[in-house]
Amino acid sequence: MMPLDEMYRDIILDHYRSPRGKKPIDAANVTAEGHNPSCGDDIKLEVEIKDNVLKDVHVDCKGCAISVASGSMLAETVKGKTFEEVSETAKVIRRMLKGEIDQPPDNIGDLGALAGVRQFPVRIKCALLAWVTLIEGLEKYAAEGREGRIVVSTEKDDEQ
Amino acid sequence: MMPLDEMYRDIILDHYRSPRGKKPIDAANVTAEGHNPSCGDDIKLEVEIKDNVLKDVHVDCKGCAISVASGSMLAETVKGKTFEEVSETAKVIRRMLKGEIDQPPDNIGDLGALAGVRQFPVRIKCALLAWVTLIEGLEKYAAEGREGRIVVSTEKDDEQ
Amino acid sequence: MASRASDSPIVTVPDARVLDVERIKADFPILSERINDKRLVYLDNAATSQKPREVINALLEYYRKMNANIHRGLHTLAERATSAYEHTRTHTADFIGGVKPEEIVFTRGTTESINLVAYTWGEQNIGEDDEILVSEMEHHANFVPWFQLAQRKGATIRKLPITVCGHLDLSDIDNLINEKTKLVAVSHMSNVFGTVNPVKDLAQRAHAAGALILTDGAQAAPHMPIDVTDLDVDFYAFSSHKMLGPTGVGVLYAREELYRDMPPFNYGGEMISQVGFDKVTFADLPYKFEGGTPNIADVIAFDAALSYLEKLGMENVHHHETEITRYALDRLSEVKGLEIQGPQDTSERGSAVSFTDKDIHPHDISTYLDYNGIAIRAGHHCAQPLMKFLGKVATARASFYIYNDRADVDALVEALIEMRRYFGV
Amino acid sequence: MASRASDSPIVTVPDARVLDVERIKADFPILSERINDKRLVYLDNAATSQKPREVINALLEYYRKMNANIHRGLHTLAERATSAYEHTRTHTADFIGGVKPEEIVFTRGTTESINLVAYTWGEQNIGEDDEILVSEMEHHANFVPWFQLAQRKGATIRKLPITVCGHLDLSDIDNLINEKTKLVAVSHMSNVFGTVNPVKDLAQRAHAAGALILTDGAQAAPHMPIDVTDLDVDFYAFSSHKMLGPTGVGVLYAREELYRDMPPFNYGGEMISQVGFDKVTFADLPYKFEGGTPNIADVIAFDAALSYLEKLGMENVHHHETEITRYALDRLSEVKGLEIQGPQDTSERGSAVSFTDKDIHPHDISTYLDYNGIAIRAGHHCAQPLMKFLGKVATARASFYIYNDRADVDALVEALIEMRRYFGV
Ligand SMILES: Cc1ncc(COP(=O)(O)O)c(C=O)c1O
Ligand SMILES: Cc1ncc(COP(=O)(O)O)c(C=O)c1O
Repeated sequence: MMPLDEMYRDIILDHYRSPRGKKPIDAANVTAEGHNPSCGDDIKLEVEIKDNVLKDVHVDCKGCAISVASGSMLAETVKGKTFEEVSETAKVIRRMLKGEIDQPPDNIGDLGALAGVRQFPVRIKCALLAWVTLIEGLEKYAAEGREGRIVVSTEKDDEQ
Repeated sequence: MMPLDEMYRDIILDHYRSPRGKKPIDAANVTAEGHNPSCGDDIKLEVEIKDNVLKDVHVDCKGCAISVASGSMLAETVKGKTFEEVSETAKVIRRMLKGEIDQPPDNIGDLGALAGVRQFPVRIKCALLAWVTLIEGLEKYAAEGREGRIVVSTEKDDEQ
Repeated sequence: MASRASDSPIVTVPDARVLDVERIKADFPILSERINDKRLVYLDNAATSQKPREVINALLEYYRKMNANIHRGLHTLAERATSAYEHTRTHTADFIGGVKPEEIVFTRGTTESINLVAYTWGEQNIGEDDEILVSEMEHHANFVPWFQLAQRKGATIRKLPITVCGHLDLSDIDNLINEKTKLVAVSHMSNVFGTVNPVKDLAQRAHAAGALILTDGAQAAPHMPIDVTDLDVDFYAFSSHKMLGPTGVGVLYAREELYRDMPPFNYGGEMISQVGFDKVTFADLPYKFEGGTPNIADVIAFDAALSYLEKLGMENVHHHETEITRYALDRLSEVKGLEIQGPQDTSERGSAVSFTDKDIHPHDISTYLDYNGIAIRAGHHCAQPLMKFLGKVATARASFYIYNDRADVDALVEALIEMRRYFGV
Repeated sequence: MASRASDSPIVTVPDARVLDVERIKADFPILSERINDKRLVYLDNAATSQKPREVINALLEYYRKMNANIHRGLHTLAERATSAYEHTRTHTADFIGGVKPEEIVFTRGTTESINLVAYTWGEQNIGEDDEILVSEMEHHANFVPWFQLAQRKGATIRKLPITVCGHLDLSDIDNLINEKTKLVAVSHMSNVFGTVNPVKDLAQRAHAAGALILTDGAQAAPHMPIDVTDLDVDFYAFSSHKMLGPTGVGVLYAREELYRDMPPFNYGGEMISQVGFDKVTFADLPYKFEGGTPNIADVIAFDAALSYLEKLGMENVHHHETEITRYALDRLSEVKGLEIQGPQDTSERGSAVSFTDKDIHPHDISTYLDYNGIAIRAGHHCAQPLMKFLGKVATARASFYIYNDRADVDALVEALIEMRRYFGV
């Protein structure tokens, strides 16, 4: 496969064309907004978290195929997981994208399809945007330990 | 003569070692201070001017051989001259230093010795400092048309 | 790739207005680079231009033969460097219509030039209730400094709106420029739409209302003849790196009277007259605005960029770009799914062409094209207010310069068509 | 002149601390220039240093292989340029003691670095009745910004005096740093006396009084190992062009917490997060302080300068300069009529040696020496308060670097002796 095809796998393009998690949710208690200043990608995540478990997620991403697909896969993956499990997944994805893990681990399912992005360093932050935003939102929620809507805005250009 | 000797002629070094116009004057009605910011040369001129004629001049210059010699020659030259005559001399010296006149004209006497400076472009402003300062002082005096002490400070880096 | 050209680029004989692009290409070493094993088709000129051998050699020459700190030195190297540096100042003054050398201040770029004006003239002249009129198509460099100044001062930013066709909307201009207006901030050429704005007309209106006008020439100066006196602008800012010159050099032109009244910007060496614990006085123009060791080497090499452009002739440069832009607009309009921004009439625009694909995000367009050796830009182009107006987060932008030809446009168009097949849309 | 050296400069084997100056000289193309038909003896290093082939080649390489605007681009060239640019940031952070990359901001030079602090931290933190303590030996770059800030704010500039031997006079330091003091501004090494100041001690005193300390490292960073964490300074500023790097690049180090609270400096592209007519938010560190297209090429080439110095080893550089300064002080003291400024003890000083001749003005010294191929500086060295203290309008200054050897000192001394004969004094 040529590198371009490794990034734009069918599975990525499928998530891009019909992103999951589009349905708004009512009982959200974490709202996190992420922004990628150098590209203009924008993401909005709404999460209902209860007893440390992510009950439901809504993802609204305006961005490129990679950021939208990554957000869509996030929506598919995190539901029903604990905060710790989600953090762990985020870490694994980051290490995979940075090339610190050779093979995508089995236990992240579709998300392994993001591995091809690592050959395009400037696009890594597109793949990470949803995850960075989610984790910041959850951490802030955990730190402030209260119910209610929380808005974080992450502007980290993590991979520069 | 090698260029260095053309700049540092005996006549220049003589003026440098024993500058003329050192005696303070009492009836000064123009005081002009000149400063060369890039080298630190400082000059103070006091002039007694009456009926458009420069009666007496006092020159106090802290600077290099060229600026001190130039100031000293100025003191020697301008006494008894009219404002117009002095302006004319200043113009001639400037043109000579800029190489617009080939030979130093006869009627400027010792001042012709400054011609060698033109081979050292960065030193031209040293040679001009006294003259620029004098002319600014006289012009301001003429423009404001009143008796009394006038202080101008010229910072022009004329030859840059 | 073009074959190695002889000495200098010239215009071909039959029609003096037509650039010999083949020869020009050969003057730019980077154009023989291969990207992903394809020939480099560089269409990101609005971001920065490539540099001809003459400019690169000027840098070499400087560091090999005259490197020294300027103005302060009395030795031979310092004298060489100072005179070359000041020569560029005079050359730049000539290039924009023959202004006085002391009206040219060297900065790091357009951004610093505009910030300089905001920090000096702006601090001194903008007060509460004053208005600054800023167009909706400005690059952030000509927006954020005014926004922040207004915030500090309690002044008001008014928006000079734009039309869907990419023009300034002048329908309400008589209200927008009024007795409260202190400054009109407008770009000479938009980096997104390519639109050339009616700066001369706006200058007249501003002056009639007692306001000044600052023109961001970052996109205009590289591409067409500039005469700031004819335009009658008060401030004009542009960047060396977008016009064949090195990075790290910008220009600010301002009328001498304005400079005289403005306080200095960066304080330090070179910009002072006398310094003591009791009192500090400042140097004359333009040194007052160039505190510290300037970017000596790059200013000196910028001279070679100006000479290169003059050899081609700015009229010819402009003519060439009009031609290539016309061709690009025509050919891009053949591509299914593409939406092209900005004026269609090449008499109203320069060579920055923004577009979007209804199915494919600009980032994906850029990555796909890059894989084919074609460098374009995708993003908000530092013009978020304009993007908001368009209702887009990003566009793709191809921008042309003297070394681009129809083959480059063809490569772009073919890749875009191929791309749609690739993404299956 | 030295013969053409092999690949890279290295230290000789027998004593690892001794630089192989012959080989180093051969790395600097300009040192084979002839000045007035004499070999160039370049002793104006405190003004700016010369550049080794590696640095010049890095510029070439950049313009030939990766020139593009950074951060914004998704194409291959932009990626190459961005990663090289950010690599230099990390390298610089390592060079000054291993700080965080985001604590490094690139500016045009020391002057801009200090002005940045004055315009941002200073505007926000200096108020009426506050005191800024500035030493009497500061370069104008570390004096005028504070003087002007104090004027704007109604704050007070206090003078940290100096002694006739060229040291800071710390006898009254407990009064001078007091509860009103907000900032201590002091150079790490004087560009006139060569004195290395007790920065670490002053940092402790400043912090104990609740003040910050800004250190001007323009003369120190090129010449000795720097560890800003060990020094415990809050701000540290220096210039690429004085340490083998290109012109147009400066560095500002500040502690991350300080950067976080400081407002931006130049507003424009790259330094924003979101921009609208209603609201503007800013990017993260360090981008918030690098508005506009930076001096990309020169920052990238600065990396090669750091590598060159590291290959030599900053300890060895320092050792070499101590040796050559010792030799210069000894030999200059033989010249009749010469008065040498600054500490005599080379453990307290660097390689900038100022002197005056009791009969011959510094300008004339400089012109005479230049005629013999020897480049020194004459003037107030942008340190007028110091000059006032000395009661002089100017001094002559010879300053040494890695490519200077005893033969250069000998040439200087012989010319100075000859000069006195020439002027008949
Ligand atoms: C001690 C000191 N501080 C500051 C500066 C200013 O540096 P720059 O001109 O590179 O901004 C210099 C050099 O001129 C210097 O020697
Ligand atoms: C219209 C316009 N203004 C200003 C700028 C900023 O120029 P620079 O980044 O060189 O400061 C640019 C380029 O990015 C531009 O296109």
